[in-house]
Amino acid sequence: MDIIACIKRVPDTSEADAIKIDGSQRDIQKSGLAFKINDWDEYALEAAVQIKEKLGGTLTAVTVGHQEWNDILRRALAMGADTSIRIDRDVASEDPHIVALILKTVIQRLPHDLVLFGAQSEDFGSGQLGAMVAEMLGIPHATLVVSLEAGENKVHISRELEAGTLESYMIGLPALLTIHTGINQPRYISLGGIKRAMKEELQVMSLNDLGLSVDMLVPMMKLERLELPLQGKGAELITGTPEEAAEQLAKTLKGAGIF
Amino acid sequence: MTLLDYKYADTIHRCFRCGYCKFPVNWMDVNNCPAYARFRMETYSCGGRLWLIRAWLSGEIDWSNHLAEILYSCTACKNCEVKCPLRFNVDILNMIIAAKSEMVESGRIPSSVKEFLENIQRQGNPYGHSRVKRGEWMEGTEIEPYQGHDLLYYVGCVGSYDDRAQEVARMLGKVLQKARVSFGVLGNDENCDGNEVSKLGEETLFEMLVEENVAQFKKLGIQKVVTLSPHSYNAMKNDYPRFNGSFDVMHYTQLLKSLISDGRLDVSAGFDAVVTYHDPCFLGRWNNEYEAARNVITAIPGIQLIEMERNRDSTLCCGGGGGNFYIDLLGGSERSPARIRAREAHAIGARILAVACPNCLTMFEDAVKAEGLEEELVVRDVSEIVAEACGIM
Amino acid sequence: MDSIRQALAEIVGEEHVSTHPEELYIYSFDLGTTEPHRPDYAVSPRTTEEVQGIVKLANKEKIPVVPLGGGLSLAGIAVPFKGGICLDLKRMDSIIEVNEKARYAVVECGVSQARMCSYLEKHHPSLTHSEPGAPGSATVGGNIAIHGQGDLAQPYGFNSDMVNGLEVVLPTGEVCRFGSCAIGASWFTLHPLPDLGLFLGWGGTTGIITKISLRLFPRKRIRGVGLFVVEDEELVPEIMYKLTQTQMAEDIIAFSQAIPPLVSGVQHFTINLAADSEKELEFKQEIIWDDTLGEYIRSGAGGFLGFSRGLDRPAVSKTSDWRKGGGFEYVGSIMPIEKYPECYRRGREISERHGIPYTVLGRCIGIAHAMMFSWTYAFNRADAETVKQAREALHETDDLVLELGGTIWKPGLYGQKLVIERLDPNTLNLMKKVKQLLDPNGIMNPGNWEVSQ
Amino acid sequence: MYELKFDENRCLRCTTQDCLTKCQYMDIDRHTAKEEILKIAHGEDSFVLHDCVTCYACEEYCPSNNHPFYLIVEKQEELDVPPLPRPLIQRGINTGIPFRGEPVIEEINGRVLNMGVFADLMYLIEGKLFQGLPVISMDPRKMMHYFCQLMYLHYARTSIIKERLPNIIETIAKHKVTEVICFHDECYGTYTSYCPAVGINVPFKPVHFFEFLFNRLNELNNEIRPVNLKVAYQRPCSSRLSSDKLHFVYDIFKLIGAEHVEREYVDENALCCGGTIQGQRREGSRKRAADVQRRNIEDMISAGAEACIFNCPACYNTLGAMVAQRGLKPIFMSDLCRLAIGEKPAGWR
Amino acid sequence: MSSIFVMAEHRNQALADISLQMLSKGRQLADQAQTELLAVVIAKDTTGYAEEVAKWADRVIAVKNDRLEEPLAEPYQKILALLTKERRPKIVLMGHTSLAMDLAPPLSVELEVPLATDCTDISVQNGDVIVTRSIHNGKVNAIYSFAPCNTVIITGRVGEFPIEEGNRHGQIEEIDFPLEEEFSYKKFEGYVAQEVRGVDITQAEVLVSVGRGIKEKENIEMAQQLAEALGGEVSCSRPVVDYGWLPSERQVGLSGKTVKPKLYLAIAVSGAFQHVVGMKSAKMTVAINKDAGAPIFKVADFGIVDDLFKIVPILIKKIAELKDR
Repeated sequence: MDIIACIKRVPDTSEADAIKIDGSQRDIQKSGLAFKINDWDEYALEAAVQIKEKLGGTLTAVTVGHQEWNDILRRALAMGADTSIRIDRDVASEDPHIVALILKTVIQRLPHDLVLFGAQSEDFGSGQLGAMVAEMLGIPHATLVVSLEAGENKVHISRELEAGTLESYMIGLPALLTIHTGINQPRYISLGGIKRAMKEELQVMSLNDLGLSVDMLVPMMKLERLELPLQGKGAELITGTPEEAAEQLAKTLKGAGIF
Repeated sequence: MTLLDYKYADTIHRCFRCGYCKFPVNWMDVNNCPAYARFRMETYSCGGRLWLIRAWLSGEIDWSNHLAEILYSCTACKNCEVKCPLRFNVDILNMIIAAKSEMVESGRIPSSVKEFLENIQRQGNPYGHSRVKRGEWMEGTEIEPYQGHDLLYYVGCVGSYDDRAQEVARMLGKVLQKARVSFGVLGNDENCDGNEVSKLGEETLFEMLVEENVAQFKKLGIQKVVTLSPHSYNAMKNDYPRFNGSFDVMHYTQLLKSLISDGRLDVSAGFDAVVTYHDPCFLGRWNNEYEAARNVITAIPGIQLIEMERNRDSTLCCGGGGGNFYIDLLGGSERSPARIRAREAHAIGARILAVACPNCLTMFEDAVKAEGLEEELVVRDVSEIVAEACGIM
Repeated sequence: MDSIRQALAEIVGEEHVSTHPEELYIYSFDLGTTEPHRPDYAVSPRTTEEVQGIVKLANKEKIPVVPLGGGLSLAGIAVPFKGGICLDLKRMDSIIEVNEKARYAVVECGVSQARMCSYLEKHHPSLTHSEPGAPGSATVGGNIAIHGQGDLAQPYGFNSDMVNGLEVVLPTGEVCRFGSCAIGASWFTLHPLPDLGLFLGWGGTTGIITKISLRLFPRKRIRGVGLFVVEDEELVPEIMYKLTQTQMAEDIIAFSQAIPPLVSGVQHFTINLAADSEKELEFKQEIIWDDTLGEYIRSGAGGFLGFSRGLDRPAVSKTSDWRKGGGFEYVGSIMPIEKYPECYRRGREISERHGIPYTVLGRCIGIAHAMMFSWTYAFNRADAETVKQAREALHETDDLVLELGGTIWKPGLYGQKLVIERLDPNTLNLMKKVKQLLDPNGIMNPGNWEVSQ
Repeated sequence: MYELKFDENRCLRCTTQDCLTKCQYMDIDRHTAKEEILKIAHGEDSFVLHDCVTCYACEEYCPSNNHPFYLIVEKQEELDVPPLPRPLIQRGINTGIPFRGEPVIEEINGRVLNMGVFADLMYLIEGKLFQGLPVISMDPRKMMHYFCQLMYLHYARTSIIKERLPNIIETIAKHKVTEVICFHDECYGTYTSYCPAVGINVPFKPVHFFEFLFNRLNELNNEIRPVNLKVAYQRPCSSRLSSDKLHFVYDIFKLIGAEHVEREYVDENALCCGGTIQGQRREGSRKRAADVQRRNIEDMISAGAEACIFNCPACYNTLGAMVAQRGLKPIFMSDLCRLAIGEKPAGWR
Repeated sequence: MSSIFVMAEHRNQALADISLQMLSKGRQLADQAQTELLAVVIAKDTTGYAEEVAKWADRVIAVKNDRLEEPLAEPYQKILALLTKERRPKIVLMGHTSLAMDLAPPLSVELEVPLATDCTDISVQNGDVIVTRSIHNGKVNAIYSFAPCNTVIITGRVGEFPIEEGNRHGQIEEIDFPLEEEFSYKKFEGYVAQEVRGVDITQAEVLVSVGRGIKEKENIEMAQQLAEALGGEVSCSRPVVDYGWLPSERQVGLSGKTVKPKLYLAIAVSGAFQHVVGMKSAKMTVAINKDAGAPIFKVADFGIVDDLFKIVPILIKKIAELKDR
């Protein structure tokens, strides 16, 4: 089985309690931010590796981004990908249509029984890229996949709906799935593994290599500006030593007749 | 990996499981292996671990999360090595760490360990807090960034990020200033010392951290280092030289001891308290330093130092070693080592449980609360005790 | 979800029952040569009530229950041959009472020998118990369940002779008490109530001993070991006899072993002396070394190797490293002391035949009433061939014990078979009745002492 | 066969008879002394053969280096007057038997430390003092291939020494060693005193352990901090074979600021640890040993010593616990040196 | 401006709340832009649904077909593509639901029109559509405009758009849609409801809810104790279920349960919107979290910025004390 996993690199903003917007108004200040592989994509990779371990075949990791994005490809290789391809173009904040077009063009050229995406990204979280690519490739897809059983020419999956229900499908291959968190436990990537991956070669392609040109990439959607959300009324903060704070809270709760 | 490729293939079967490894040297209590004391199943004793590792590598049992948790519940406190009567005892921990390494390489480790290591890969600290916040602990102090001072004051991850440990990091800074010690810190440029990383079996990550740190120290012309944490002390003293990073490293209790004996630090004000001292594994069993902290404490007029049954090389680990202050596989029970220890300190009538390690500090702070002993027993770092004795707080 | 596991968890708490392969693996082993058998559940109770609950459940469901102490018998007595519940009793480790004046201690079965020693040293420095040679993790309960002996065997006999009272959970779940404690009095004596000695030495096949009242003895201020050595094994019985005649020694052991060569081929005595004053010590030393053993020294037949103060903790587990293999097992026997020379010679032959460095030891029990003579065979856990050799040697030794007119101490399955074959039919018959009466469903440590087969 | 070089004429010419008159365990006048030593030389029985505690001292007392002690033990063997009971001798003989295979020969082409048979004392040779110094064997089961055998003097079994020693020397030589630093000075005495006395050739240069320590300390001079201890020195019997090196004891003490206390049983008058005495066949040996030990320790204490410094592991085993019990710190010389350069003495357990 | 489509979604014989939210928003936009609002209902039998959505819509297009038993992306895509081509709405609006995630992207590709997903605000300013999306864990808002085009597809975030009761009686136009294609390559096999073993958290008066920050399965015990002290139950956010620390039945949020307790005490819950939508109607919300910037503090009434391992044990004790008084 030939598998392709499309992955993305995102800033780790969970820690930054004050995100600043940069001069362009269209991006956040990256200084001091650490970058990582997109959470959902890590689950997708793990799923891909597990299928490969079970059924054999190849696993190719693909990403679209500049030089620095090599690090997530190295993680992918360390995790079990055989080859990795980076299309050298910064599309982080681009219209998903454009990214989808680029990815579709790459995937078309590769053998692919199964294409896996993360269900969404931690930064922009549009959650639409995978399904777009599927449509462009003309292959069936399912998003928000939370369980996955791969056979030779079909996959049995269930996807997550609202309110704790799932729906299950049998999908013929080739197919594209977007993977949700919790479907597996992504393995740890040791630094040793990454170092070994350093030795492996990364394929880098330009738009031209793909027969694409900038004027073919017309955005239909434009990011006007970023804004910091207005602070809502917010919580009334209880301060002091843990002792004092806890006591105060307990009193408040009692006051509210909770107990 | 199979048993054949395992570095200790010719040794690991030599454990007879006689059970000595569970005892403290002085025999006062049979449960001095923190993991065994917590779970009381043979699998969690040192011998149990060694047999399981062998069974795993020889294919008798498969990897499982439970197996991984059993290995990672080892806090590397060295009690087993000190107590084991057999000749291979010097390698016991290496055998366990080598097995952890195997799990790390295969990526199959408990989720909390995974998080711990990924956080260090990404942010240089186990909490995953941002690197650019590492220096925040020193806000509002006059502690200087290192530049050509006599001493580098290396704070470590816990001291840099844990609120309670931050207080101690600041307090030690004040004490050193009071003694007119010429020292500086690295602030945001400080990086994880790697001690726990190596004990968790992530050898390559450890090497990277050490190489970075050694390079940085050399670049800044650092020769003498004083560490807040015995864990940092252990790595820098015993492991860094392998990466030609031979620095003159001391733990802060050793520095305070000489500052007091040289009369550079005046603790004569003193104060009255009944104190017991908990030996941190990485100062005691790992580096044979049992007296420095005691000398410091007893130098303070008014303080009565009383000993717990298990002291010095018989100390019971707080349960925070081997990354467990974060991955916390020993927590959540009245049999958690830290809580056992808190009760022990309370039982002998101590009012202050003195620690010399930020990991022990955070473990015991929580334990004392969990035991509801806040009224009778407070956890204080030796530096705080000294600070009070010389009127800083 | 396994309903029995559920039920067990409700009795002892989720954390103290396991069906993980890891626990089942570890609890399937004895440290000797016995083949492992996996239990279905590993359970570690804290109280008599919990033990009771587990046994009732097991008896209802007809699941085997295998009580486990330190797991150091080495004879495979706590291997779950028929699966079921492995009951790790080491959490039952309270020292309930020590009576200074009446010299006894009431303890839970899982109290380790090490804890017992250190506790008495700290809280009752004038008292001691008879500490076995096993590693300190051996338990008090396990030791009396197999008729163990300790370092006071010479003056006071078997540890199981030092029992002042027992609490036992019967295989059917009732909790019984024996001795003065049974009538609500203190735990100070086992006699003179009608004797129901149905548990000591049964290796946990008739019930689970949960509490023990153990006799304590005076602990003198100075304790030490003197070493005496003779070439001629024929001298050992008479020397032992003479030593016991003085009634001045606490523990008398004769041993010989191939490794290190230093001690090979000669017979060593370790003689423990205790005294409350230098005067008393010198007096005893004079009586023993000069008056009793002086003749051997002067004739050149025996040599005094000095007296050192303090008792070294036994570290028998070192034996396990002789073949760098983490294993040894021994046959223990109870023998008349005059058999020492033959035990030594025949044992040495067996060892040499199987290519194992010989190790033999005879500990005097009582005033030369008997000795516990043991033949130890080290093996390499990682080398099946050496394990096989050891196992064969052990079986030959079991045969030897009976041939020499001794009895096997805590025999494994092979030894039990030999003993049962030779048992007086009426005795065997009574044992059957007792076993059936107490354990109608045969759930207690099955495989061991199966007299009813 | 190796012959002891004993020259009767030297005894005849001797005016002092120090060998026996100085003996601390026998009270002998000059006249008797000459008689008895000549009897012994002629292979006749003598009470000396029966009463000798084998303390080596006469080897040092003899003004003409005529090896009275070697003579005594050779005759004890010849006339079958074993000083010890048979089983002790048997044990002793067993001790020297190497077990578990042949030695592993690695060419060293330089100096090497020989630990003799003291496998369990490896912890004593850690730290700066011993950095980079190769050890000829550390395998407890093979070290007997490096055991100097001289111990058998106590057992009156020079025949065994002569039988085994040449092979031992050969084994050591196979390592292509130039200098052999002898951890135990019995070893040193073997090569510098016994071998010449019986004509065994030694193809390497033995170095006395204390000489080595002294030189190392000088190299590390700037790290030395005075230990400020009042010390007594327990001189072992074997050091009687290398009196010329005794001064290193005091040189070291001086160098590291240890004060050697004024006492009676010192240098020539040093007392035996009693280890061998207590096991001897002779009536009352146990008490005799106890008495020697008591006097020895009393002397250290009344001289105000805080620590008893050991050279010989056997002395340490016999006396260590006893001096500790009397409040003196038992400590090996090498550990004292480690203390002086700011290391933690491994022996302080 | 041309019309606005709202796709009305239904599950288990009921219109989804989100659809009513979208209808309300659609209505508002249509009124502003003086254009008509068309509600599209697709079902095997649209009766009931159609009448209901008609309260908001000017017109209801009720698409019926026996093969439309379940709401599946493929047939929906065919139908919506057809209708859109035919009626050229300016906006096709739907809720950002699991169905929309399957459906909207391919639809936008097929129609070659822009797609803005998971929007928190939508407005029309002189004919141009402007949307706001919440990015970087709700820490930043992104404002988008669209290149000139006939139609934009927008999916709206659950819970961001209040339901305003509709008062219209839009006319219902029924289409019996002939569905030729077989979607053989993708076979629907049915629904799997997660079995509820333990408690039903939706019934709990008090919920102590734990997030990723609880760090270890063992620590759940502490939350349990707190819940017991307050006479409540323990619930959690998604990661806790992902790690297998608690069963999914205890999960609060978009893909979990929606709860309305008297007290919702969130411990180490960051407060991602997927979680918040499940608990925002709690009467009282308290948050304990180390990260002062955690979004949960925006929705909470009271907050403590500190380590839960420091606070919770004390809190349990204090509550016990106050109880006794």
